[in-house]
Amino acid sequence: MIEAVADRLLYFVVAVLLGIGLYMTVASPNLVKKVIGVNLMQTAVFLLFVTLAFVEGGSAPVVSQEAVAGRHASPLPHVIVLTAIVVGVAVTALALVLIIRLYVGFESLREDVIQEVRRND
Amino acid sequence: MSVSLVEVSLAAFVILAAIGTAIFRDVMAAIVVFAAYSLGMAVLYTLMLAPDVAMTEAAIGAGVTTILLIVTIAKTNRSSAEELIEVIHWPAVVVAGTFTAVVAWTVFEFPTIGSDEAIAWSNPSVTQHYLTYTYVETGVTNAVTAVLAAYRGFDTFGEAVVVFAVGVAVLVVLDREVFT
Amino acid sequence: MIDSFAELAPAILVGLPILAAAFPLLLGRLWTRIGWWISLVTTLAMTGIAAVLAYSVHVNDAVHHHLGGFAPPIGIELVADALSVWFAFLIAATATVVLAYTYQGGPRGRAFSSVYLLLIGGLMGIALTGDLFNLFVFLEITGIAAYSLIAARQHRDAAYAALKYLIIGTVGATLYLIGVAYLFMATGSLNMVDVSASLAGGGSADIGVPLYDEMLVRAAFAFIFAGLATKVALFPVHSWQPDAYSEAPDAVTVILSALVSTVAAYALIRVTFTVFTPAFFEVTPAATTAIVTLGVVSALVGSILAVLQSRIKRMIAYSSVAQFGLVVAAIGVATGPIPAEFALAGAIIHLIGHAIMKGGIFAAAGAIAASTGARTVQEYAALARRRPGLAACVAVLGFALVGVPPSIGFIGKWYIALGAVESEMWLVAVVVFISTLLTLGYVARLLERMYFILPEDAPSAVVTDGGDGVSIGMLLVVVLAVALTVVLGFLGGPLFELVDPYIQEVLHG
Amino acid sequence: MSEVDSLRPLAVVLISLVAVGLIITSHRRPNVRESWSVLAAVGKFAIVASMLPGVRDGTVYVWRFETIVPHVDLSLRADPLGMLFALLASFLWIFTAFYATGYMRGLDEHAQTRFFAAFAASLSAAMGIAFAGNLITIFLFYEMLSIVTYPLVAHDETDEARIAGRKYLAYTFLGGGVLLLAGTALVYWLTMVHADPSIAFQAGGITELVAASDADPWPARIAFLALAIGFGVKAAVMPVHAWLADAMVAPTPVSGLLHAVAVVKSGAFGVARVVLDVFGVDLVADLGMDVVLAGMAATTIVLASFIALRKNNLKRRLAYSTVSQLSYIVLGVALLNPLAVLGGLLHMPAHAFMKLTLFFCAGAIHVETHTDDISDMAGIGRRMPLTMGAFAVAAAGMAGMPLLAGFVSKFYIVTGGIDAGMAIFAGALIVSGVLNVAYFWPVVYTAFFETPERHDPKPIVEHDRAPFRHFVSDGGDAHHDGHHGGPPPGGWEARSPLTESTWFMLGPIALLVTGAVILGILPGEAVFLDLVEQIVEGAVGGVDR
Repeated sequence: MIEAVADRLLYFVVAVLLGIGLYMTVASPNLVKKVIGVNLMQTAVFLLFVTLAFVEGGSAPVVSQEAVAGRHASPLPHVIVLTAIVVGVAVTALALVLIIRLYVGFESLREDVIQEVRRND
Repeated sequence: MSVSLVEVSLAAFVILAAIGTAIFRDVMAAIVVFAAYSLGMAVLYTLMLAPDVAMTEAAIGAGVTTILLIVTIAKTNRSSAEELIEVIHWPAVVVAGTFTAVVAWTVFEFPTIGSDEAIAWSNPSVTQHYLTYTYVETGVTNAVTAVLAAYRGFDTFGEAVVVFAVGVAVLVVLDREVFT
Repeated sequence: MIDSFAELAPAILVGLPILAAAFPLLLGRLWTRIGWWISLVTTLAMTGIAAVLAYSVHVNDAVHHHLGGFAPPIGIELVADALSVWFAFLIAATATVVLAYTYQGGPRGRAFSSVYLLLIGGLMGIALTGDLFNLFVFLEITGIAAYSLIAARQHRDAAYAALKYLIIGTVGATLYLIGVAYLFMATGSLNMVDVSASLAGGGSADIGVPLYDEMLVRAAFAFIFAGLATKVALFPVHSWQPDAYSEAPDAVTVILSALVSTVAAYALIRVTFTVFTPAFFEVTPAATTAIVTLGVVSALVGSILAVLQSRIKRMIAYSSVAQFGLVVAAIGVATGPIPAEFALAGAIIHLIGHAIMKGGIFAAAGAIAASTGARTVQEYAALARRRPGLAACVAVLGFALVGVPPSIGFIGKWYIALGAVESEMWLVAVVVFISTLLTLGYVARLLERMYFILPEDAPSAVVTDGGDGVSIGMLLVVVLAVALTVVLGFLGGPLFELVDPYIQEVLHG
Repeated sequence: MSEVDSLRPLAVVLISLVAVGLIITSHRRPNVRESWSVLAAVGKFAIVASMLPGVRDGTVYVWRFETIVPHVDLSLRADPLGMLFALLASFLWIFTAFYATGYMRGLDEHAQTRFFAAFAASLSAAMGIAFAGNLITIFLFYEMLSIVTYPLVAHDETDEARIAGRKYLAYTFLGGGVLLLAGTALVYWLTMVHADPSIAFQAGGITELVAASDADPWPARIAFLALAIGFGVKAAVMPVHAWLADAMVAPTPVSGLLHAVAVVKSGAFGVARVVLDVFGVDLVADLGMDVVLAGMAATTIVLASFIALRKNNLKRRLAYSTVSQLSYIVLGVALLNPLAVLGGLLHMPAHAFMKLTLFFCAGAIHVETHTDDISDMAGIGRRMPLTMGAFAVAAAGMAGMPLLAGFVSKFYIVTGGIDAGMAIFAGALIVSGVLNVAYFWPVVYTAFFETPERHDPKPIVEHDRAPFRHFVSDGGDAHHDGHHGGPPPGGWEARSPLTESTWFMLGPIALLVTGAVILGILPGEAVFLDLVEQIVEGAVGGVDR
């Protein structure tokens, strides 16, 4: 059991980070913190990809000039993560612009306050 | 694989930082802790043989995202911090805890980290193809660059579109026009 | 000639709107309305190309376009087969038609045109891509465009709806990505066809034994399903949809309701049948049960919530939750132990039909709001006297939604019901029939208001003068939707023939 | 039997749809508008009648359209059974078109254009039901009928009318949208097991269905029940009858044509289609469903007759009479015996003529005197001699008096029931006959042999309880006049048959009651008996009289 966990430690870290991110997204009253929560979830998935690309005793995926297989981490998950990081920050930027507009409209960043105002409309 | 002390301490660090982000009531504090978290992740990525990812995470995750967050706080307000810690929302803890438990449960079925028998690594037509033929086919030694720019250039095109889309989207959201 | 063109067509369909999206901004200085014209030319061209491609695929065979010349699983491919071409055509055609609505009805800015084209490009990418991660990228492009289009209405509630959608949508996309990671771990590949073959024991992974009973694969399906379900707006992750649909500008609601969730549901069909295949569900019957249950619950709860709404756009939005519930239930039925061709046909046809009907109803609601200011069920009182034509259109579309023949709504429902009977999933059959009554509940409530309230009982707060807010383009969209809804209602047989090749392929190999 | 491709069945359906368009466009000129109704009615009847000789010779006129779902095309077939219903409904529409004009103008009703348009559209739907060649097509028109008759039921736009409309829609969609569709899907699925699915009507039943139900009878039973009850909703078979009485808030021509002829008959007709042309009498008997259906029908016949006794509002009493009489048709068909089926089908025209007469009389009374309740009608025979005379004749026919239309059909049902060894169900008819007398006689008696002064307020069976009475008896079009109707002070004036009302209304009444008499005295001369014999011949086997 302990060995099974030790052999997959970072995967468990991923599981925990996903949970924390989800908690923030669901429970944080502050919209900015909700967005951070979403980011947390995303970085957890990045870690998942990076970890599964890893190979014991290997090196970064810089390959030799011959057509010979070397022992390198898989480049494909890295590419996925690179793309996803950029996508993630882009979405975050849009979310923050929306938050600024919401602040102008509702004068609050707390979801409960905003919902209260909307109910009273 | 034997777990190194560095790895364990980094794992502990990112988890603690994540918890800190979640529970600090002061948004500014949460942002700062989140930036530290991102840096921790970047180091972890390096450990996992992903320097490209680590650099990007440091620049974008810890850098750009933090700046964006701070600008947002500057434009809005920094939630008052009479209490240090957020009230814990227990139902959400149960939901998130269940989610974590389910994911953790599946983790036992994962191949061990770094195993060269894991199909994600050993698939002859995908990962092994990239590792073997990248230079021959593309003339680039950095396999990540090759996959990014050549083999899966379409994803990268999509990534560029995402950035462009957000730019235009912000114009729409703020009802602005450019070049007028 | 057509063949060589068809080889390129998928790439053009995805690339064209995205490249065109740059021009409204660049050429904006020349002419204020240039964005609209660029959109029109682009979407018209896309519709034509999609039509040619659909014809070619129908006559010849599926087209696989390898981007950059790298064959999968090394590279990414676009796939135009008997399923995806119809959705590509639906996207292009709907995008063209909705432009007619925006000409007068707005929103109009140049940035709007750009985002509109990006939305279409994103949807097109989802429809045509044959790669699991690439699907994620296009989901995000679509998402970003959709979020900002909702917030194009400069009202604080619209920004709130957009942010809510953004957060739920991003979490959904993240869940999807986790599923992709699991599949990658199981097969080492991202190409849909290759992953599918690998799961069966062959493919590039070539493990030799099927992987269907692996925990990794099952969890992968659960995550992908959960992720796409949020995009489809299935209960209980539907909560963004009523806000998004009701707060968005009217024209945006039309395109959102017609395409965005529709294409997400298409992605669900694609992943379920092309990637996981019925063989997976044979080994994992619990997955079938889960899909069917969620679909059924969504159909019932959505209908009930729709009955309770007082604002028109919210009511129709909840109706979408219910209709997508039916579609998902049908997808579930089709994965069941008894191969149910009709259920899959029902899911696809109802998806397309729902796009037409819902788009039409939202367009009608927008036109009514523009001309009379009426936005609640209350304010629709005696509408038949003030706007007889629009009221009649709403009536036809409403009854079509209930499933009254001849209408595309009936055809979709008939296939779903028949599929449920065919696979002997009696619960689904019962729910399909019960949902008829529930749908009637909210449709009839609206129609009664419109037709059987005497003018003196009608609230006076409504603007009754003028009709200047309605443009020919708006009416055109509504009338076209009504005409299509009815005409397609006579063509259930031919429609079935169109999607039959795909169904045969995925259900019978 | 030969099939001939023909556009005539389609023309029958379309002609009144075209009229709908014309009616709406000429909404500003009432005379033009009403003449479209009449023209369409006459035209429709002419086309139907033109097919009659061919159909009598065994020709089936068929029109086919695109495949709506695999193996099922949209098709209209003018076969004998369809002709029976089409002939009846199109013939009676002519009278109703005139009557409705007189009625609506007499009351100066609102939304007349909508009324006439919906009316014409419902005739289209009824024709579609008559000629539908398969279950999907009949479903299509059945739903269409529900929708276009809804505006007629809710015509008054009062709360009561709206509630009645809602109830009507809910019931008919339960029947159409849910049960019919479910039954159709089941039949499609059952026949799919052995061959290509087939849901087209076949005289004697769909052959593939027999093989399918041999394997497992339960799906077939459920399909039968779903279809029978689905159509039974419109035929107001208990326990799904409740909408009919409420729908009587509609203007009388609606109650007359639609709720005594087109709508409810379409339900009874549908049941006949299901028994004769979908399952076939043999299969129904094998499945044991004949007893179930006959039991429901017999129960309805008796219970509805009892309820009718308690109704003081004339239209409501007529409505429950309709509920009861419709089940005669269902019962006749359910007994599966050739004679009983003959009687049941023959009761379609018989009941139509008589009930339409009765409703038209009730409407004429309403228009002329604003009287709706039987207790207010003492001596009204003096005021409206022709109307009440016709009423008395038709009522006698309803009760099964010899020499009138109702007698012939009931006779066959009872004989057939005894032949089939189900005398107990035939017994229900006898009981109902007595009850018919009990609820119609007081009306006639009150009208002719009482005066307002010498009126015995106590009927044979007590009316509804007082607190409910006002609401319950408020059917009809009571809101148009401030007062509740009833005799003017000093009693009804005496009028001659020539001046009692407008000939728009009296003409149809006189002609219809004559028709009812002809059907009774000379059943062989009216075309219906021959047609019904032909149907029974094809679907059940020879009639041995």
